[in-house]
Amino acid sequence: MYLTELPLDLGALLDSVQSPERGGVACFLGTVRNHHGGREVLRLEYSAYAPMVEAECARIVAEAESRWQVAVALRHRIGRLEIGDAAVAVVAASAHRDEAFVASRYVIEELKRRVPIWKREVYADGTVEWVGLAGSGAAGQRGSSVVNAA
Amino acid sequence: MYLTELPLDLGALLDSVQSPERGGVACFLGTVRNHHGGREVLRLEYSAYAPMVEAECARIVAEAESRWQVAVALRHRIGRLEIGDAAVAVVAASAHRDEAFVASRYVIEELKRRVPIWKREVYADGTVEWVGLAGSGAAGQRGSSVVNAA
Amino acid sequence: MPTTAAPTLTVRVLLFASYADTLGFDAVDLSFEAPATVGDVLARLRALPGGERLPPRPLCALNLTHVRSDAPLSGGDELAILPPLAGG
Amino acid sequence: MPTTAAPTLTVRVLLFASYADTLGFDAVDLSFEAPATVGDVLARLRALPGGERLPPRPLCALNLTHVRSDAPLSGGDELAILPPLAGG
Repeated sequence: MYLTELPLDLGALLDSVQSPERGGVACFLGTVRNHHGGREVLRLEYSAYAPMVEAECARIVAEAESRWQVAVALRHRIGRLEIGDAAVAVVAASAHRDEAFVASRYVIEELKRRVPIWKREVYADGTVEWVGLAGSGAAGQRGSSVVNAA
Repeated sequence: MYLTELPLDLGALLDSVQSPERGGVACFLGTVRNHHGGREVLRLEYSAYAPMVEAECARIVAEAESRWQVAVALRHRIGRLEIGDAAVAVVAASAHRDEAFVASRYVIEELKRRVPIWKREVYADGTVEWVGLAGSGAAGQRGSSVVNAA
Repeated sequence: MPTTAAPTLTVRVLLFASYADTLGFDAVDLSFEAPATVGDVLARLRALPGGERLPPRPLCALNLTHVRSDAPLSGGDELAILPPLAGG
Repeated sequence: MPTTAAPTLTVRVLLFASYADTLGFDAVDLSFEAPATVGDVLARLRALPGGERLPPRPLCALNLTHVRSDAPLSGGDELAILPPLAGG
């Protein structure tokens, strides 16, 4: 299971991939920032197309583990998150630190590019907005032209 | 203090650099492997030129924090370590995940290249050897030509 | 609502996040004369209220895999129209 | 043990790990006629029992900073001769 509604447990992810043969462990944590596009963020809510998240994350992890000699752990949290909460954690363990670094980077970049997860940011001025990455369609960088919630 | 004789506490290092502005956190853990040069390692002991470790680590962290917009935490353990124990931990937190990755990589590479720490490996066959990196002198990759302990 | 005797296929269409808000629903079954492609679903969605605000080339996933808009459909497929991703 | 009236300087020399084992000590004060360099310390060490096993160009740190063997010495300096590093 790559999705969870519970706080991410980095220690458990580390335990799941560390072994006496793998001396190099690279990790990445993505945490909720308090600002976005110049506006103050109070909290946010992640939602997902859960079955595809599971399928796509499994593909990404399999790609990394076949390209490099690594064991990869990956978890993304959904639901309501507060500032500073970890939304995503990637761990890659390898006998070679170069492979651990490269694989962890690959996994987070591919996750951002391919895994169907969305977030709604709640701003200090009371507005709420869907946030999206550029280049995924004409709706563009921000969902504000599509949705104006309150 | 960059050196410690206590087990490394990744959570404490994360807490020391995370902030609501820094949404991307890259880490690296180096742990004790159970093999080296084809031989089975039982445990090892790290020693250090402690005042220079502190000075050189401070320089490396300052270099990383001036080259990239990151906050860096770094800790190396010395003394007797068992297989699987973490010997070194690097954490780099940034508003930009690219900078977090690059800075954490820089710090671990520079530490290995510049920081005066040594390790003695205890092998399953009862022998003990100083381990060194190649290219630091004619003593070469292994200290075995210099020292044969038991 | 096929109007000919041509064979039809029905697909489950899922909308998420801002697209679900825009069109006012998050799932619908749509039927087409075979053969049909992802692009035919998008054209149908664009004709619905709010559908004109879909981007020209939204991300689409067919049975949990990313596809282009020329991908062919089979009866029983699950087609998801994905707003810009924001995971991580 | 200067043998002339030239000014002398004394430096603290530190050995670590395999080098301390090789030479049998981990610290020594050595005096030299000024001017003197790191290379002069290395030459003196090589003349000691076990010193012939030092590599041609060991890593050296003067007052906690990496230096080359042509770095000049001052009285009271701390010079460390560093075996191949193995941190991380």
